Formats: sequence, C-alpha cells, structure tokens
Amino acid sequence: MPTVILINLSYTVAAVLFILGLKFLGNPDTARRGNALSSLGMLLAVVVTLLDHAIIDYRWILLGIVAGTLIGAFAARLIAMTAMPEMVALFNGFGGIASLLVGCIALSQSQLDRFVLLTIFMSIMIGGVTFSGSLLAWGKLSEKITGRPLVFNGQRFVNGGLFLANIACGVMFVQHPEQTLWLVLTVLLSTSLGVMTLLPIGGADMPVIISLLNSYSGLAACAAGFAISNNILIVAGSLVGASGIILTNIMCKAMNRSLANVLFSGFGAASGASNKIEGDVKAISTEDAFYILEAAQSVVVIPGYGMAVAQAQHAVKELQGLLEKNGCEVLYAIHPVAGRMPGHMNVLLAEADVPYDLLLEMDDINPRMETFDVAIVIGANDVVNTAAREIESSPIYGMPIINADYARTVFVLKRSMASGFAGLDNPLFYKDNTRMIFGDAKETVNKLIRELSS
Amino acid sequence: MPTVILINLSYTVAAVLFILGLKFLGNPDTARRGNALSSLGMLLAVVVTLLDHAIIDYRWILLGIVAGTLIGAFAARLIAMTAMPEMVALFNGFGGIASLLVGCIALSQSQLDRFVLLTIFMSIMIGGVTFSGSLLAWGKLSEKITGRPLVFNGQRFVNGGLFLANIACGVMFVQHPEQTLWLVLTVLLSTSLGVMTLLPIGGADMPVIISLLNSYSGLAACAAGFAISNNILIVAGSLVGASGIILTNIMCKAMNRSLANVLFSGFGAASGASNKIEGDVKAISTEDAFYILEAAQSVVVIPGYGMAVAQAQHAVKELQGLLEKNGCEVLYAIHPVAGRMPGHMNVLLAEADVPYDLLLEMDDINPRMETFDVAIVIGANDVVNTAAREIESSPIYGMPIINADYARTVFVLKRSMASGFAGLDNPLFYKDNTRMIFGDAKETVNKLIRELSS
Amino acid sequence: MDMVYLTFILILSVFLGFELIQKVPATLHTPLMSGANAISGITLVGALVGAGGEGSPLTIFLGTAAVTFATINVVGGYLVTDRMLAMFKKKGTKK
Amino acid sequence: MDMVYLTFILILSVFLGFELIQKVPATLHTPLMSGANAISGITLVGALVGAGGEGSPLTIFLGTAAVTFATINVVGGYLVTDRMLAMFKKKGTKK
Amino acid sequence: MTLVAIPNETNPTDKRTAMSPANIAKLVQSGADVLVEEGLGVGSGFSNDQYRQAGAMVTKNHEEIFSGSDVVLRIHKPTTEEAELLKRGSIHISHLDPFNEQELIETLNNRQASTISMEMIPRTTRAQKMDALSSQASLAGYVMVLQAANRLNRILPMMMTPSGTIKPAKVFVIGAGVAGLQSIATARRLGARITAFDTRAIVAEQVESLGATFLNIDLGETGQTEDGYARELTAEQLNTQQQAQSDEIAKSDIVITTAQVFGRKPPRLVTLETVKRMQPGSIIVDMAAASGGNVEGSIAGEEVEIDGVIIIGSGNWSGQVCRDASNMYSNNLTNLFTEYWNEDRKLFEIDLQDDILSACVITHGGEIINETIRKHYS
Amino acid sequence: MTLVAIPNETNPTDKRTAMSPANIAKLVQSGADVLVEEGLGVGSGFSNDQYRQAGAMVTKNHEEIFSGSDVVLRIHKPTTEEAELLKRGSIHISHLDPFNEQELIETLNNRQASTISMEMIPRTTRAQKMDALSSQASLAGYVMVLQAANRLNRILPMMMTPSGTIKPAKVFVIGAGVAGLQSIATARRLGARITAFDTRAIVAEQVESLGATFLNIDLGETGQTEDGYARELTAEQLNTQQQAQSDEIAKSDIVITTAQVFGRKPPRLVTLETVKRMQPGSIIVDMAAASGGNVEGSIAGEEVEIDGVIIIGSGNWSGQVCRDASNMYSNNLTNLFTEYWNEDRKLFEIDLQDDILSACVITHGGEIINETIRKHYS
Ligand SMILES: NC(=O)c1ccc[n+]([C@@H]2O[C@H](COP(=O)([O-])OP(=O)(O)OC[C@H]3O[C@@H](n4cnc5c(N)ncnc54)[C@H](OP(=O)(O)O)[C@@H]3O)[C@@H](O)[C@H]2O)c1
Ligand SMILES: NC(=O)c1ccc[n+]([C@@H]2O[C@H](COP(=O)([O-])OP(=O)(O)OC[C@H]3O[C@@H](n4cnc5c(N)ncnc54)[C@H](OP(=O)(O)O)[C@@H]3O)[C@@H](O)[C@H]2O)c1
Ligand SMILES: NC(=O)c1ccc[n+]([C@@H]2O[C@H](COP(=O)([O-])OP(=O)(O)OC[C@H]3O[C@@H](n4cnc5c(N)ncnc54)[C@H](O)[C@@H]3O)[C@@H](O)[C@H]2O)c1
Ligand SMILES: NC(=O)c1ccc[n+]([C@@H]2O[C@H](COP(=O)([O-])OP(=O)(O)OC[C@H]3O[C@@H](n4cnc5c(N)ncnc54)[C@H](O)[C@@H]3O)[C@@H](O)[C@H]2O)c1
Repeated sequence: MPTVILINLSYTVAAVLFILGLKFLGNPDTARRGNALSSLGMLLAVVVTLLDHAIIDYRWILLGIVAGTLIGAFAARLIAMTAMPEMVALFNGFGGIASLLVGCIALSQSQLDRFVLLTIFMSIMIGGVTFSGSLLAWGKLSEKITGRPLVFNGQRFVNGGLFLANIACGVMFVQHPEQTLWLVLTVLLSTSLGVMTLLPIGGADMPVIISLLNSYSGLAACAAGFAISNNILIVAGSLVGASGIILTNIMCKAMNRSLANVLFSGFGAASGASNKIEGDVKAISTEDAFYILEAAQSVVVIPGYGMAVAQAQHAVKELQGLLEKNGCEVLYAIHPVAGRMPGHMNVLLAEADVPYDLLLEMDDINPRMETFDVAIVIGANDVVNTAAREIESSPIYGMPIINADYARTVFVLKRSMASGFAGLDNPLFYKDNTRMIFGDAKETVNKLIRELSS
Repeated sequence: MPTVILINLSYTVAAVLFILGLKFLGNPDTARRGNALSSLGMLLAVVVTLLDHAIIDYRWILLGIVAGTLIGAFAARLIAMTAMPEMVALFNGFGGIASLLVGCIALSQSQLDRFVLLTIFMSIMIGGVTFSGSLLAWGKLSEKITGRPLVFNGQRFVNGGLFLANIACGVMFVQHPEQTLWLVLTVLLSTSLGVMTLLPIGGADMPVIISLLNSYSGLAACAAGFAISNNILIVAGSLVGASGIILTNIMCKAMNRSLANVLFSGFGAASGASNKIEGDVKAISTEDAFYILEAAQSVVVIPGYGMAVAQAQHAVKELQGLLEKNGCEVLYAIHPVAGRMPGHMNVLLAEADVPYDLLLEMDDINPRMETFDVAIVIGANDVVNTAAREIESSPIYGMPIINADYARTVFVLKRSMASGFAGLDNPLFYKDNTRMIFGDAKETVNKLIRELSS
Repeated sequence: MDMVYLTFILILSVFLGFELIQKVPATLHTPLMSGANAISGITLVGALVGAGGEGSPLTIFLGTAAVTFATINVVGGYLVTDRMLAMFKKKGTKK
Repeated sequence: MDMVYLTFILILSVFLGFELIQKVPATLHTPLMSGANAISGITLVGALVGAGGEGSPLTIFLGTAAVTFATINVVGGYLVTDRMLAMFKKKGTKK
Repeated sequence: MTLVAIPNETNPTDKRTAMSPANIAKLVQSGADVLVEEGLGVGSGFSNDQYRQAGAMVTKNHEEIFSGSDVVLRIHKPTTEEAELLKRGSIHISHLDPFNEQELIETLNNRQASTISMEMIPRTTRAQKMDALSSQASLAGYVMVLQAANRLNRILPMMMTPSGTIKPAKVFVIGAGVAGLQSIATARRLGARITAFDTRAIVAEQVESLGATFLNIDLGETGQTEDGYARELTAEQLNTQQQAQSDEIAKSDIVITTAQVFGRKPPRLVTLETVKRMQPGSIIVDMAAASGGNVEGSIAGEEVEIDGVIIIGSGNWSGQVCRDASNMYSNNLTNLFTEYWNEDRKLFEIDLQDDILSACVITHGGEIINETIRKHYS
Repeated sequence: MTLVAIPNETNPTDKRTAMSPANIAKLVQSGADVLVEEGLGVGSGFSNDQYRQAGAMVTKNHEEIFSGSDVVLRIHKPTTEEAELLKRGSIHISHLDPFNEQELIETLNNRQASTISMEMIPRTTRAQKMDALSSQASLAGYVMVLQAANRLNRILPMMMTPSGTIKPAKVFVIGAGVAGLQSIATARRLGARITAFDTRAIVAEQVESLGATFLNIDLGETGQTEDGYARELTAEQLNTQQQAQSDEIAKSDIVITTAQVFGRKPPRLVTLETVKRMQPGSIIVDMAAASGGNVEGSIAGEEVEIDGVIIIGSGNWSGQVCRDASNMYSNNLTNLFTEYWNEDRKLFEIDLQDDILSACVITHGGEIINETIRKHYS
C-alpha cells in the first residue's frame, strides 16, 4: 500500500478516535476514557506522519518534540489545581502560534493558488489572534495583569478598525504573496487584535473566552490543514472549532449572558442600580434558566398563591429533589400571608411531602437571602413586592416582605405581568437580577425538571 | 468555476440539507420541515448533476424521470393511509434495484481497479437483497402473501449457505470482471438471499424489517457512490445507512425484542406457555423499558408495599402524568391486601393526589387486564403472585390476585428476587412477558420519568 | 487519493448518521423511516449519468430503468412522508 | 477536486462537532474545553513536515518552533485534562 | 407611662385568652406597663407565674383592670357594667359587634373611650397580621371538619381493604371565605371528596387550588364589596341557590356552612326540607348558628338531631383549640398594639388618617367617628 | 336447608351490626335462609325494610334466633343464657374472647355447638378478607386520632400565618400493628409530626413507609410469633422501654397506645409518672383500656384527667364509625361464610384440615378442638 494511503487511512482512524473522544468527554462516566482515546488518536496521527516521504531529517523534529513534551508534561504536573484554567489558556496560545507558524511554512510550498493563499492567511490571522488573546487571558487569570476590564471611549471603533485593517492586509497578501510586508503586517495586526478584543473583558469571564479562543485555535488548525491539504488537520480542527462554539454557548448560558454580552459589555466595569420602577422586564426561557439552576449551589423557593392555582406543589417538590441531587441546597421561604388563607402554603407543601424543616419563616430567611444563588418565586407577587420597601406612597409600604431581590438571581414564575391580590405593580420584576419565566407555574417547573433530569 | 467544482459544491449543500432534514425529522415539531429540506436537497443534487458534461442525451433521462415521477406521485397520493407501510416497502425495493442497476452500469467505466470492483459488487449485492426483501415485505404487509412466518428445518443453514455462496461469487467477480456469469450469479443469489431471509419473519415484524432494508438501500447507494466516485451518494447513502440502523434498533427496543430475535426467532410461529415456575428471569434496563412505555396506549399500575417503602408515590404520580401526556391511559389496580394495613395504598396515593377515579378494585380491573399494553407492578409481590392461581399446593392457592400477567408486558419493579410478606416464590417473575426492573422503586420510576421527559 | 477522501467522507457521514437519530418518539418511527428511504433514492444521481451518457444501448437501457425506479423511490417517498406528517399536524392542532 | 473533498470533510466535521456536544453538566465544562484544546494541537502534524522537510533553514527553524509549541499544547493539554478528570473520579467514588 | 391591662373573659364557655405570656413580654419590652387579672390564660394552659415572669403585674381585682388602666385588651365585648368602669379617655380594644351593639358603643362613647373593634380591621394585605377574624376563622374551619368527622358514622378517606372498599365521604362546603377554605383543606387532608359553593365567583379558583370542586350556580349579578366581602343576595337569588344546592346536599355526608354577609344577618341557605333529604347519620355544621344560622333548625351552642341528621351549631369554634387560638389572637393584638405604639413617647397613638385605624376605630374623643357604623345607626 | 340467623347485639353502647342488608342478599343468593331480629342495624342506619328486601325474614323474638337456627352470626360473644338456648350442633360465629371466657366456651361446648372465634382467624394473606380484628383495628386507628385531635387544645398541622407560625403537633404512637399504622397514617394526613415505637423491629420499615419516625430502643431479644404477633416482654425489657419512651412522651401533644400481646393482658407501657411529665392539655388515647390498659390510670369507657392530661379510654373505637365498621365486619363474616359454604349441599362445612378453620374453630362435635385454647385452659 502506498505510504500516503497508509497515512491517510491512519488519519481516518485518528479522526474516529477524536470523535469518540469528544463524545465521551461530554459524559462524567466516560470523560476520562474519552480523553485517553483522543490522546491515542493524536499519537497515531503524529507517528504515521513521521512516515511521510517529505520528511528527510528527524533531528529537529526530535528536538522540538522532546522539548515540547518536557515543558508540557512538567507544566501539567506541577501546576496547582486551582491554576488549571490559566494553564489551559497558555497551552491554547501555544497551539495558536503553532498554527501561525505552520501557515508561514506553508508559504514555501510549490503551488500557491488563491485558495491556498487564503487559507494560509486565515491560519496566520486566526493563529495570531488565538495566540495573543490566550496569552492575555492567561495573564488576567493568573493575575499577572489586572483582571479588571479595561474600557475606554471609542474602543469598539478601534477594534473594528483593527479587524478591517487585518482583512485588508489579507486581501493584499493573497494578491501579492511575494511581498513579505503583508505577511508581517498580518502577524502584527492579528496579534494586536487578539489583545485589544480581550482588554474590555473581565477576569471572571475568561473561562468563556478561553473556550472561544480554543474554538478559534481549532479553526486555525483547520485552515492550516487546507493550506497543506491535510485531512486530519481539517477534521480535528473543525471538530474542535464547532464543539468549542457550542461549549462556549453553553457556558454563556450558564452565566445567564449572551456571547455578545460577554464580548462587548465590559461587565462589572460600570454599575449603579436604580430604585425606580424603571428598567426592562427580562424574560428568559426555561432552557436558559436550567443552565443557571444547574450551576447553583443554593436555591430558595418562594411560593405564593399562583403555586396553588397551578397546583404546582408536587412538581416543585420534584424540582427540589433534582436540585438536591445536583448538590444544591434548597429551602422554602414562606411569607405569612402567601396564598388565600392562613397556612395555604403549608397545606400544599405538606401534601407534596416537603419536610417541615425546609420551610423557613420570613424572619429566618431574610437575613441570609444574599447567600442564595437563585430565588425562585413561584406564583407569588405581593409577598415579594419590593414596593413595600422602596415606594413610600405604596399602600403596602412598610409591610415586611421576603427580600427575594437580594438573592443573586431571581426567577419569577408567573403567567403575565398581572398584579396580585393587592393590585399593585411590583418593582421586583424590573430589577437587574430578575428574570421572568412566563407561563403556568406547573408547566414551567415541569419544563425545568425535564431539563434538569436529562 | 469548472462545472465539476460547481456540481460538487452543490452536492455539499445538498448534503447539508439531508443532514438537517434527518435531524428535523426526529422531532415532531419540525418533522415536516425536515422532509421538505431533504427533498430540496434531492432536487438540488439531481438538477446540478444534469450539468455533468458526461451527459450528452437528455431524452432517456427525461423519459425515466417523467415516468418515475408519475408513478411515484400517483402511488403516494392514491394509497390508503393504512397501506403506507407497504408502500414504503415497495419504494424501498425500487431504490434497491436502482442501486443494483447503477452498479451494473458502473461496470462499463474505463478504469476498474479491485476496489471499484468490490464496491460495484457490493452495490449489486446489497441492492439485490434490498430489492427482493422489500418486495417480499410488501407482499406480506399487503397480505398478497401470507403474513405468517415460514419456518423450516435447517433454514439457518440454507440461508447461511446462500450468503457464503454470494460472497464467493463476489470474490470471483472481482477477480474476473469480464465473465458475465459471476455478475448474473450475484444478482440471482442476492435476490434469493433477500427472499429467504425474510421468509421466517412474521408480518407484525415487517416495519422493523423495512427499516433495516431501508438502511441497506442506503448502504447500496453508498457502495454505488464509491463505484462511480460520487460524494453525494456516499454521504446520503451512509447517512441513511447509519440512521436506519439506529432507527431499527429503537424500533426493536420499542417491541421489547432484539434485532437478532426479530431476524431469527420466527416469532409467533411456535408458542406454548408452561405453567411451572420454570423459565428465565428477564431483567431489563429502564432505558429499554422506556421504549416500551413510550409506545404503550394503556398502562395499569399495580402498587404494593414496596411502593410505600420506597416512598415512590409522588414519582408514580409524575410518571402517570407523563404517560398521559404521551396519549396513554393510566389506571391503578389496588389489591385489597396490598401494603401492610388496610387502605395503605389509598393513603399513599391520596397523598400524591392521584384522583380517586383512577383507582380500580381488583374485580373491576381483572376482566380488562388483557387490554393493557403494560402492567407496572411497583413493589408488589403477594398480590400478583400467580401461584394463587396456578399452584394448588401453595398456601395462597385460591386467593384472588390481580392478574398482572394477563397484560401484554409486565414490568416488575423491586430490588431483588426476594419474596413478599407471605414468603412465597412468585411464578409471575418467570413468565415470558415479564421483565424485572431491579432497584429501589422510586429510583427506577424516577429514571423512567427522566427517559420519558427528555 | 480519491478513495482516501471518500473513506473519510464515509466515516464522518456514518458517525453523523448515528448522532442525528437519538430518541425519536414512537409516532415518528414510520415517517422517519419513510423520509430516510426517500433520501436513499439518491442513487438516482448515479443513474442519470448512465441514462444520459455515451454508453452502449444496454447501459442506456439499464440507466433509464434505474432512473425510473429511483425516481419512483424519491418522488413517492417524499410525498408519502409528507402525507403522514400532515396527518400528525392535524391531529396536533385539533386539540 | 481535492478542495471539493476537503470542503465536504470540513462540513461533515463541523456538523459532527455540533452534534457531539449537547448537554454537558457544568462540572465538565472546563475538562471538555481543555480536552478539546489538546485536540486542537493537531497542528503538530502540519508542523512536522516543516521541521523535518527539505526547506530553507528559516522554514526548518519555524517548523521546529511550531513543533515545540504544538507539542506543549498536546502533551500539556492531555495531561492537564486527565488530572482534572482524575480529581472528579475521586470525588465521585468517595461517596 | 401607659398601663395596659388584660381582664379575664367573663364568658365561661370560652377558654381562650387575649394575651399570651410571650406577647406580654413584648409589650413590656416596648415600654408599656402591663397588668393582668389572676387566672388569665388558665384555660389555655398559661399560668400566673408565666405572666409574672413575662413582666406583668397580676391582680385579683376585676374592676381595677377597667378603672385603672390606659389600654384594655381583650377578646369579647365588655358588659355595660364593665364599660361604665372604664377610665375616661382610655383605649379599649376587643371585638365589639358594633352593628348590633349600639347601646354598648354609646356607653363607651360616653366614657370618652377610644374603642377599636377587632371585627372592623380591614381585609387589606398590610392589615392581615392584626386580622383576628381571619385567624380565628381559619382555626374554626379546621375545628368544624374535625367535629363533623368525629360525629359522622363513617370515615372520611377512601380505603380499599380486604373487608371491602370504603368510598370517600362527600363534604359540601357553603361559603369559601377564610373558614370555608380551611375546612376544604382539612377535609381534603382527611381524604374526603369536596364540593364547595360561594356567591363570589372569584373564589372558584381558590377552591380548585385546594383540590375541591366548585359548584356552579348561575345567580346572575353577585360580586363583592371593595373589602372583599360578599354582597347580600336578593330573595330570588337566595331561592335559586337553595334549590340548586339541594341535590348536592342530599348526596353529602357532611355539609359545612360558613356564609356571612358583612354587617348583616347571615343568609339562610339550607332549608328544613333539604335537611330531611339527607341520609340519616349525616352531619351539618352551621358555623353561623350563633349569629342567626345558615341552616334552618340549627340552635346556637347545641347539637340538634332532625330525622337522623345531626346539626352542629356549637359556636365558638376556635375556642376548641384554645391554645393555638389564644396565641393567634394574642399575636393579632400585639401586632396592632406595636404598630401604633410610640416607643419614645410610650403612648398608643390613634392616627385617624391611617387607613387601618380609620376603619376599625369606632369611638374616639367622645364621638362615633366610624363612617360605616355611624351610617348604620342613623 | 340451613337457617342463618343474626340477633341484635345486647351491648347498648355498640351501634354496630353484624350483617348489612347487602351481605344478607349474598347469603340468600347462595342458598341460605336468613332470619334477622327486628331493629338489627338501626344503629348503623339500616332499616328493617332493607333487610326484608334483601331476602331475610324478620322476627321480634330474640330467643328464636338462638334456638331455631343452624348458624348464628354476630359481633359479640353470647351471654351464658343465650349460649344455653343454642340449638344442639348448631354453628355460632362471633368474637368469643376464648382466652378469658373458659366458662362460656364450656357452656357452648356442652351444647355441642361448633363455635368459630373471630379473634382467632389467622393473620395469613389468604385469611385477611375474614380478619375482623384487622378491619376493626384499622378503623380504630382512624377514630383514635380523630378523638384525640378533637380533644386537643391545639391544631395538628403546621400553619405559617400572619398571626404567627403554629408548629405541627407531635404525636407518639406505641405499637405499630394494624391500628397503630392507621393512626400514623391519619395523624400524618392531618399534618402532625409522628414518632412510633413497637417491639417488633420489622415494623420500623412500615412506620417509615408512612412518613413517621421510628424510635429506636434497644430491648435485646424481642421478635414475633409465627403469626406475626408480638412476644411478651420480660419485666426488665418493659422497664427499659418505659424509661426510653418517657422523654418522647413528655414532648408529645398526643400519645396513642395500641400495644397488645396475643392471648395476654396488654403490657403497661406508660406510667403515671410519665403522664405527669406531659404538658397540661395533652391527650393520651389508650386503645387497650378495655382489656387492662397500656396506660396507668386509664379507665375503660371513660375519659380521665390527670394533671391536665386527658386519657381517653372509651373503647369500642370502631363503633364510632359504626356504619363503615358494620359494613366491614359484615364483609368479613360473609367472606368467611361463603368460603366454607357448600352451595350444592347448602351446608356450612367445617373442615378441620383447613388451615384457617383449624385455627379459629374452638369447639366442634362436643370437643374443644383448638390446640392453643386447650393448652391455655389446662
Ligand atoms: N394568606 C391569607 O390568609 C390571605 C387571605 C386573603 C388574601 N390574601 C392576600 O393574598 C396575597 C398573597 O400574596 P401572594 O404573593 O401569595 O399572591 P398574589 O400576590 O395574589 O400573586 C399571585 C400571583 O400568582 C400568579 N399566578 C396565578 N396563577 C398562576 C399560575 N397558574 N401559574 C403561575 N403563576 C400564577 C399571578 O400572576 P399571573 O396572573 O401573571 O400569573 C399572581 O400575580 C396577599 O396580598 C394577601 O394579603 C391572603
Ligand atoms: N393490607 C394489610 O392490611 C396487610 C397487613 C399486614 C400484612 N399484609 C400482607 O402484606 C402483603 C401485601 O402484599 P404486597 O404485594 O403489597 O407486598 P409484598 O408481597 O410484601 O411485597 C412487597 C415487595 O416490595 C418489594 N420492595 C420492598 N421495598 C422496595 C423498594 N424500596 N423498592 C422496590 N421494591 C421494594 C419487595 O421485594 P424486594 O425486597 O425484592 O425489593 C417485596 O417483594 C400480603 O401478603 C398481605 O397479606 C397486608
Ligand atoms: N387581604 C387579606 O389579607 C385578607 C385576609 C382575610 C380575608 N380576606 C378576604 O376577605 C374576604 C372575606 O373573607 P371572610 O372569610 O371573612 O368572609 P365572611 O366570613 O364574611 O363570609 C364567608 C364566606 O361566605 C360567602 N357567602 C356570603 N353569602 C353567601 C351565600 N349566599 N352563599 C354562599 N356563600 C356566601 C362569602 O362570599 C364569604 O366567602 C375574602 O375575600 C378573603 O379573601 C383578605
Ligand atoms: N397477613 C395479613 O394479612 C395480616 C393482616 C393483619 C395483620 N397482620 C399482621 O399481624 C400482626 C399483628 O397485628 P395487630 O395489629 O393485630 O397486633 P396486636 O393488636 O396484637 O398488637 C398491636 C401492636 O402492639 C405491639 N406491641 C406489643 N407489645 C408491645 C410493647 N411492649 N411495646 C410496643 N409495642 C408493642 C405489637 O408488636 C403490635 O404491632 C402484624 O404483624 C400485622 O402485620 C397480618
């Protein structure tokens, strides 16, 4: 069998191993095996490549591999458990620069048609962005640089300009590959682009960014694969590129943010809550709510009359169980006037067999409300109406309420923006950290259960 | 752009449309759109293929397409709703013979290396099996032929022999492509193989078989694709081949059978239940149980003391809800002595808010037990112990029980093979239609809920 | 080298096929089967060149037959599938 | 024609990538990212030919650098991922 | 310096207490001086010592309580004699039944007393913590079901047993206010099948939220007042209702009536004829027996048997669970007291602008200042 | 031709009836002639007419029932006079209390009567449909909780209300047999917090399956008989148990004792000392009061108050829900009757090989053939 066929068939096998590896990595039971499989694929790919007739001298390769293995292994072994994310960022940067270099090398190929040049440019540009971006991320995470977002006026213009310049450079490069200027410019511009895009992003958002950059480095490898017509680079690169995007998206949702918001908001830079009933009502899907609940360590459920109307108590109990299984603490906060008769919530929750110990009175729960990751308000309204605290003119001003709004995130489950028994608007619904989940409470909770249990 | 590039890029698009089409077909909300997308992909693929420079004469093509379209469209429009499965079988057969023909045509190509010959052989053989098998399936389903499985001694030997002869033929064909004999023999043997394999399979199992043959016809197309180096044939063919296998598997599980069982058992041919506590205990996973429940139209739940121990009542109620949402009727059969005190089950089910109307007494449920697709016995034992009916020497002989075993399938949820209060072995567990789901009842039911709600 | 690429494509498609079909509600089993069956009529594309090419009359005859059969599969398959799905649609919306 | 095949492969891989990662529990986000990152070190394969080829010294130098960086990415990436996952394993079995 | 005093209740059948020791402690802490009569709370299980420990003075002198204190807290309305003992300008907080007790109110007014009627606390969200009608009605709802179940010759829940299947008992609740809802909840806890009716259509949802069935009767225009109370029905409407309920009642094992119309005599909902249609052994509980009765033939404070049907009209329902009832009433009083207690000046301040006080203060500064009551009297 | 007769019960406090009209109809259908005494079933709401419609003859003559019939069905044991009236060789099925009524049994035996004692029906799965002890105990469990809740000055469920939070009442159940389990279930329905204890460790799981907590007391060897009954404890074990329960009892609002030892006097589980540790207003229900009592100071058929703690020992618990109790008992009797009724020969056949009959037939053919009882007498 001709070597090239052998190599490529091995590449097929390697591709299968990568695919299985990624699949297994997504499941806690098989994750470790998945990682092993994918490393096996990598080994196979590297070893058979060495058979390539184009390779005539193994010394430099050996040098590079030995050096790289030593550095990589030591770094991976010695790094503290807590510093792993930044390590991953650093590794990712190295992957980026490798793609950049491979792109440059590909320039010395014999036939360079437009398409190949384009892919070379892309591998250099994406590699460059990945490289510098990852380094900055590493710096921010390891606190070598301040983790605070750096925002300045006109930032978006500068970055947009950089990007366009980069593209222009690429066009020139493809037209005139012989002029090194464009190559050098491409490298410079893309690395600056990487740095500039990351500046306004805070340290806390870095994991998402790393995941994104990781996706980029896959794309860079994929572009390099096109540049040198190599299947396995394309397959592995695009697998990583695609799954990285999905993963990034999942991570964003878990933070209750959009990717755009992460990239451009300068989160944490400016903030100043207003006390007026002003602001937007932010609705959210159960799917997105799931990501937040899934990551929550402590949840307080605040039931009201709507839970009774929806007969959601059993579903709520079920949700409690699932959250607890997920390692989350769940408590119930019962306002004395919740429902339509004294003890209404008790009747319902007893029916659903919620242990008495989990039911806390208003006065016991309010002091620790800040410590809850999520407050789920289920069909309650008046009893969490912050007008009682904030609006002096309100008829219920001064009435003690359950301070749901002090929790990190508040989900309000109700069917509409309608008011409750007292007929008053509720400023809680407009708060920054409040998300409305519209719909019948039972259905909503059942949807959450479905998300959580699959 | 050279035509061949254009064609192939269009093929890429067609492939994407097929992929999306299949994905969407798996979800009730998008299924119809999925079908439309995939037909669009087909249209695109066909149209751009007509641009191929190798095509010099469109008359025959036009003839074929017009004739095919007319026949296909009329058949699809006119067929009765109930006759659809057999129609699909017939269509599938046509696909099979088309692949067979394409394989033959490919023989007139210029360069015929071994690999190409192999793929040609495969497209002919698989096409032939698909063709004749599908026709037989069509016959059985439309009752043109008897639907009863036809079993004879040594059947497996005959079929095995046929298969080996077919392979041998293939080897000769690849060695001597110039001798038409092997080609003709291949066609004959493969069509006979299709007929012979289907003979022992009963009409009721035909849907699974069609799904399998459908997967084959995908593979045949894929082989044909290799034979004429055509991407889209490979992609579409292997997509259908792979998804068909998965679908076949899903369908088998929904019937609580394995594929091997379907293929070789001659199900329904012989049967003679024995009344002894003999036979095997058949355990089953919740995942497999899900497929059966998912397809069930009516379910009866038979709770016992184990439900109380596991405190599974709320989960059971939840399961009921999900089954009902799935269009299934759910009833509860309460044996008077179930549990450990009079009315034990009532206390629990009332707590879980199961409507009284759904609780049937033993005497009301027994006469209609045969009509239930599934009986779920949850932690009951003595109250469904068929020894009371079957074993004269048993201490409980003569005691009325709930005849769970008369339902089509019985799931018994308990932790072990341990006996109940009366300390007696239970022949129910050994019956042909009984499946044990071992484990704590609440956990088992929760797993089922998870399967059902995702 | 072509064969290598084709093998790659085959492998990837097979995996994709496996991944695409996961849990399918029982009601969709038949439509899904039927829809997939229509796709397998893709063999039509292969038949076209035979029917319209410069081969022997036999080839052309076989090609035309193949085109006819495959077209029946494709056209009939898609239409039947659509009819089945339309039926579900109605059932669903009635409620 | 090569490009066509490669594009096909690209498209299929992208779809496969999308399908593979569906719902991932939060605890696996970081290991998954890290594992995928290691795979992206596949660029090493491309670098090898540069470092061991018959190119100019510059090419070889760049190639060697690329090999080194990519190897760090690959080796470090897999090892770190494995360490993370080993940690989970222990947590799980302790219970 | 304000002296708050709590007398013993003079009604011997009521074991409840207006103030628990725990709440006395709160009053003392907020700066009031507290005087209680000896033996206060014995019926509910609170001893004199507990009151002393909470910081109260204990007296044997019933008169002193009225004549010597600035604020009197209690459950029931005072007798005319007690009213005449009151210190001029003092504050008296208790049930007063102002719609029916014009004479007593005028006596109090003549003493220049500021009187707060617990019945008149408005049904607003903010006032709920002081709302004694609600707290006691809620307990009453529970007690009525228990009494009925205790008298019924059947069990409430369904039981499928080897000795036959026992069908769940049927309970019909008329009037789904606070008490009615609690009855529904309690009966459902016990496993009965429940139907309920109320003229206010809005409570249908609340009834269903407790798992009971709402009986739909088309009465035409009914509705509720701003305060959430029911409007009185016309004679014709009442007749329609009686007819429509009759079948449901005949089928029921237990009927519980809780219908009230604020400031009016309770409507007569169940006629003798209907009672006679019930199975012997069935039970009717008439919550309103004491104030006129929803059921024909019910006698306040007694159990009557008509054709084998037992009509319970004991009254003072919450008194049966006197300990919890006392605690809740005492919490209501304390919440009211501390809401308007000025800690700096150590004074109970009556601010007639306040929407709660303006509704429940009857007399103040020698005038009957309550609009509703003044209109009712004139 | 067999004449089956049902006399009125002579115990005036028990309103139950041995046979409901529905079951009479079954007997008649299976070919028996049935005679009932006039007024049978009045207490449970069944009229003479209903019996007539079911196919029974009705007589005013109490004696005739005994002297003229082949089978007598009833609830309570006969008086000696009644026993002496029995037709020779006839069959008598009822409770007989054979362990304590040697004299009566001998009288019956002298009449050559075949007697079946309902107490002696074995606790096997097959016999459960005839097991009257179970059916009545189950109702008793329900009634005891209702009576206790009705007497308690608190409510059972938790309520978080604007007038304060009411903690759920604590209930302690001693003896988790049929009655104890039903008590647990009923109290839990009402929302109480429940702890339970039993000497048979195996019931811990059953207790927990009803959502209650099992109190673990290490008594050493206890165990149960083959029939599932508890063994008697040694004096020392009993003492350990009393001590260990004492704290739990002191904390409880309601204590329900149901402990029995088959064929023995019930154990004394709660001492006076422990009773005095309870809060005033708490309730104890002593199910065994009539047969000796689990609680020191309980009096059969009465309510006693000791230091503010009320001990209810009314007895005849299931009689409070006489209609359901009658139906269940009547089903038990009918199930027993039809099980051994030979429809062809129209005879009630006593087959001493049968494992149920061999356990519950006391006398037959002029001999005390029951092993257990014979041993007990000798
Ligand atoms: N506890 C008592 O004794 C008593 C007695 C009488 C009155 N009240 C009064 O009732 C109020 C109780 O406060 P609360 O917060 O419990 O209730 P609330 O303020 O009345 O609010 C209930 C909310 O539930 C929502 N809802 C209704 N049905 C729903 C469904 N099926 N699914 C989801 N949401 C649903 C409604 O919003 P949407 O319509 O938008 O869904 C409504 O805003 C207080 O004002 C209290 O004073 C209490
Ligand atoms: N109703 C009454 O009044 C009363 C009173 C006393 C006795 N009994 C007797 O009790 C019996 C009642 O029959 P039954 O069918 O209800 O119960 P059973 O025959 O006692 O069987 C209960 C079954 O539940 C299983 N189980 C226990 N815990 C479980 C858990 N956590 N998850 C899943 N399965 C669990 C056990 O099997 P594994 O151990 O394998 O899981 C056991 O075989 C009759 O014999 C009756 O005579 C009844
Ligand atoms: N805002 C609060 O916090 C709060 C607190 C307690 C009560 N409330 C509200 O106050 C209102 C009155 O409650 P309540 O229990 O004191 O009422 P109530 O005691 O005055 O009357 C009891 C019930 O009887 C009903 N009724 C009157 N005539 C009837 C008839 N002919 N047939 C059937 N039913 C009839 C009434 O509608 C009412 O539901 C309710 O709307 C309740 O929700 C509000
Ligand atoms: N097989 C059947 O169908 C069936 C039917 C009914 C009852 N049973 C079984 O019969 C058995 C007896 O039931 P029962 O209710 O008639 O029993 P019982 O009335 O004889 O005694 C009541 C309970 O008191 C307990 N007890 C005795 N001494 C005690 C002590 N010192 N402290 C605490 N508890 C003490 C006993 O263990 C028993 O649980 C149980 O095992 C029950 O499950 C079986």
